[in-house]
Amino acid sequence: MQEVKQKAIELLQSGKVQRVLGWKTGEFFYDLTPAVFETVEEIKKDFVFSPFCGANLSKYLIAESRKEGKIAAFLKPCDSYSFVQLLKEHRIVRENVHVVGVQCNGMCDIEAIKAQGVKGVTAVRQEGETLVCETLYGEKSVPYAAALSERCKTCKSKKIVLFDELLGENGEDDPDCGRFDLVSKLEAMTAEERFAFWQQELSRCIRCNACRNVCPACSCEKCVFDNDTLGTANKAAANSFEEQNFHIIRAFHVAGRCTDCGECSRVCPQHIPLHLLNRKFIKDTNELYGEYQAGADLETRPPLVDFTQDDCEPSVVYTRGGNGK
Amino acid sequence: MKKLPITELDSFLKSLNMPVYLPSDDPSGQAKFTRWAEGVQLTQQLNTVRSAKDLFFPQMENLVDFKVQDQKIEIIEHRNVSENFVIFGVRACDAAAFEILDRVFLSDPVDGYYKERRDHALIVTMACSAPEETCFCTAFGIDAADPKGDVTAWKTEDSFFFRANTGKGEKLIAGLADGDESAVQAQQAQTREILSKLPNGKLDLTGFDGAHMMEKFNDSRWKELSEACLGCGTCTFVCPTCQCYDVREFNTGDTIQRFRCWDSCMYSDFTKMSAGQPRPTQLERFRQRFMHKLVYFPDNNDGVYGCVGCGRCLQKCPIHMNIVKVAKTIGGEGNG
Amino acid sequence: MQVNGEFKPKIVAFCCNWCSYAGADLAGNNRLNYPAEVKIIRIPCSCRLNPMFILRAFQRGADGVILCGCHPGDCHYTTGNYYARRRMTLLFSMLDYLGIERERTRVEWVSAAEGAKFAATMNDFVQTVTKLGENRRLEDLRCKK
Amino acid sequence: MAEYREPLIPMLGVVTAIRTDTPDVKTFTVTGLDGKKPFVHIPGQCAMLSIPGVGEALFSITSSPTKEDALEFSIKKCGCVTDWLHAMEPGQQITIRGPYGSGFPVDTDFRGKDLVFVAGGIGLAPLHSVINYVRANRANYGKVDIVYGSRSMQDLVDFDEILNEWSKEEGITVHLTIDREQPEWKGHVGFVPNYVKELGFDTSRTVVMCGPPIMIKFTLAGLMELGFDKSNIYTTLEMKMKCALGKCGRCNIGTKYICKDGPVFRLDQLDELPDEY
Repeated sequence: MQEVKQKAIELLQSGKVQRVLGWKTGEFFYDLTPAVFETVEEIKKDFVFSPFCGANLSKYLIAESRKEGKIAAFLKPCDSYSFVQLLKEHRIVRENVHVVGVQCNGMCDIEAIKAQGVKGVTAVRQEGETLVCETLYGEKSVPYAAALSERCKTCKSKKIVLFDELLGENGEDDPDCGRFDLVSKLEAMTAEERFAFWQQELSRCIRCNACRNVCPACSCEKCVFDNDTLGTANKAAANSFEEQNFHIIRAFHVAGRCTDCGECSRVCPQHIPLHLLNRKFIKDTNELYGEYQAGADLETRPPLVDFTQDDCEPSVVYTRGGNGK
Repeated sequence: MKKLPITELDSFLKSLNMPVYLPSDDPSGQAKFTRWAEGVQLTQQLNTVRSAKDLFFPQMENLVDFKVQDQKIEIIEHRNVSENFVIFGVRACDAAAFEILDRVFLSDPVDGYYKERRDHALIVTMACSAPEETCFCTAFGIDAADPKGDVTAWKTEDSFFFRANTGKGEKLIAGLADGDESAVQAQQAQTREILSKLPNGKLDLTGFDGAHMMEKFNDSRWKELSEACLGCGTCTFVCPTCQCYDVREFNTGDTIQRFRCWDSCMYSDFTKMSAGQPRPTQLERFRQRFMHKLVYFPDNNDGVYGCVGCGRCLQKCPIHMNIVKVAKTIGGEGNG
Repeated sequence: MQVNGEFKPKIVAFCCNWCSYAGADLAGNNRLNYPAEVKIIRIPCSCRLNPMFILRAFQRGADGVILCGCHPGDCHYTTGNYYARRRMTLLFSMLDYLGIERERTRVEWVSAAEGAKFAATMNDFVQTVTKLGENRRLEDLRCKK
Repeated sequence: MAEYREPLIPMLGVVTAIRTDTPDVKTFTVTGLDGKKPFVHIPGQCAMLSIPGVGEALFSITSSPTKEDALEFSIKKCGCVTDWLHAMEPGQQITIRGPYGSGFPVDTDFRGKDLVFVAGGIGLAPLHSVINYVRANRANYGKVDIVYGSRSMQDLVDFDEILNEWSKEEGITVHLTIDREQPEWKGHVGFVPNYVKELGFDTSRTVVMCGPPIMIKFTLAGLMELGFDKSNIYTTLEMKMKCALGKCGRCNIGTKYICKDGPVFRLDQLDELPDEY
């Protein structure tokens, strides 16, 4: 962890970059904020890299890479997929970014720790496979695996797909991560059960737009849901239709471009498993149009801007998966 | 002081003979204010994800309908007259937030939709016994061990204790048996011990007042504070005191429904006009939210801050930027 | 919509300008019957169909939505319907995933010469949707009278 | 005391007459359904007009309170609601609520003063109300000078009234200007800020100003140069509004709400507010 901070200082000192994009300390050990550092002093004082650096930094590079000077960005495997996807869409000025790949052992989530019944956590330390939490009510221990954020429990890849330099070792894809298990489980349910499941989940939506605004794939200058002139603007979900409408379209608009970084679910204040919508599209495209991982490279055509003459017909839906009826 | 065994809560709530809303866990395990019915359990969690403001100021409500035909317009008012209802288990912070909302909605001109619900509500607050590290209600002089409301409740191992604070509250718990206060006092002492140790409990807000408005407004550090802000509305929507709203219309094909819904000053379209945008970047929008809570609101409201220290934004902000960080960065030396 | 106690579905048919719309015309010219519940909306190409159009149709009271376009390979714009085919497959699959009856949505390729196919398709689709009954899972109550 | 009305629920009004002033400004006469004036206002106050299904927007009331039978609104076509208003025919019902805002201090601070009105383009709308109020109560005020400029002669709002009524009244001097030369225009040519400086008013006078932000900015600089005191200069602000009741939050600037505490502000008051308008 110290190595990352050292690298940040070194890059700035050597003049290789003018700014560094990383994570900044907060009030607690877990509330780290993405930040741009411009001086070594700032980095020494506030830069951190810890198991609580969940935030994906790639999206910030859309704006940052358009500014003057070069910026160093520390990208975890997930972030690197988003970065490549954004490059592919010509949203990032590549020359202005110096990518430092950092390996990740799975990021922790304070809400996962709290879900274990630990209250008032003020500090943690890792002891082997255990997180020891200092709390207002004494010390409590949580297995590291239980503290992992939901998406990290089914990590698709530890591979950093693009970097200018690498800290630590690069990892590999994990095709057996089981990230589609829950999707399959839902597909196997009856339509009634699925409907009930999603009603229950989506009805919690408060339309805060956090999922949209954090998503590296949602990089439109103006979102269709903010567009008053089109009549598609939608500020509060009045009923279940509008909840469904927003989430179907949100997921559809990133279909074929979503790298499955899981930020949408991480930021949802209501813990709606939004990644299950995105993963459904990923699973479908994989099954129907061949394996495709968004952000894995700069060349492959994304499934929704591609076709073959013998693609399946939409009627395939009537007979696919689940018992449906 | 009245006492009620925990096991008899259901029969007590039933005996009230009016709708009761209490924080209960939904199937996803999160607490939210739910209308009580047989089988709805009071949550064990400290607080709800959404605040209790929903019950007075719902995320969305219809104001009035219109029917338009040629040059004629018909106005259809359909005011629901509220019946009396009870909000059970409101925490001290949320209860304090009602007073802040009152200053907005009940000041002239009075908002009738809000007032109607407010007038018909009976608030039973619930003292905290296990605050989280994100709590900082003490910074605003709120005593989580002894909240306000029509009735104050304490929950111990096996019993609820109730104290009426108003005539309305008196009536509500009149039928209960008397109980001994010592258990409550013991719990309060324990809670206050924890409250005194809250990491942000002594947040220093000196200097956040009308006199320092321009100084705070022009502070150069708003840039670094706001740079990571996503411009989402999470902080606003989970906040118990945020009250900005939008008035919009929906055409059902038959009538035009004019409704109001929560809005967020963090959104780019909040102040956007055909003539221009007075807050063009996220910096201005971000600054507005915190300046409003910490400077503008207290200056207009006898020094009462637009924050109650519930800690929801500390827990929920996707990038973990929050009012505590703002106050410590822009604010007084007392924050070390 | 209930008419005399009998359920009559509202069907929105998005038809591509170059093939299916002409196909519908041909069905009319040939005096082929298809139910009056089908409301046709002409679009320049099946590829123009934004998924939001489909959802909006359901919101506004449609019980079924069907998209008709040129046969794959015959698109007036060469490739439009190939893209539409992928998009609709994914969208329909998503609707199914959310528990919305999968038979409420359909894509059918109808050329300008296939007036009979148009009428038959619509008859069949109306029948299917009638069996499903009213759209309850993707409805906006505000728009129901 | 009138019957309690929910402040967010409007009442119905009828547009009884529409006058085309310039290519993009029309003046609408609005009465209640009973044919009477919907409410009494102070010059400078505003009202929320709406067409259900199109939207609601805040407009300043152009007519003087001394006009007994109706309210008038001079409205420039520039957005959704205004486009719709411009397209409609007399007899159309609309919804109206108000009056909102503080208005000009016509019966306090303005009394006995020599006044200078400075307006640009559609900025004449709120001042029109004050000017006619002053004319109706002529004895209460001193000298009046009106500096009004627009892009062209065709863009001068209320041109007939200015020529035939205001200019002919004793004690009122009207100074018109247009931005660019026009063959049929015999008057002054040039921008308002420069014209104000050229005219060089006495600094003891009270200035009331409304117009595009850029005009206000440069006119102010000119007035400061002439030695005017900020407490003698009034202007109006504009922000997006939804409720006009000081609750919905979007017109909040510093400790003020434009809809409630404004839209009229004295310059020294504005100096104490963050520059976010």
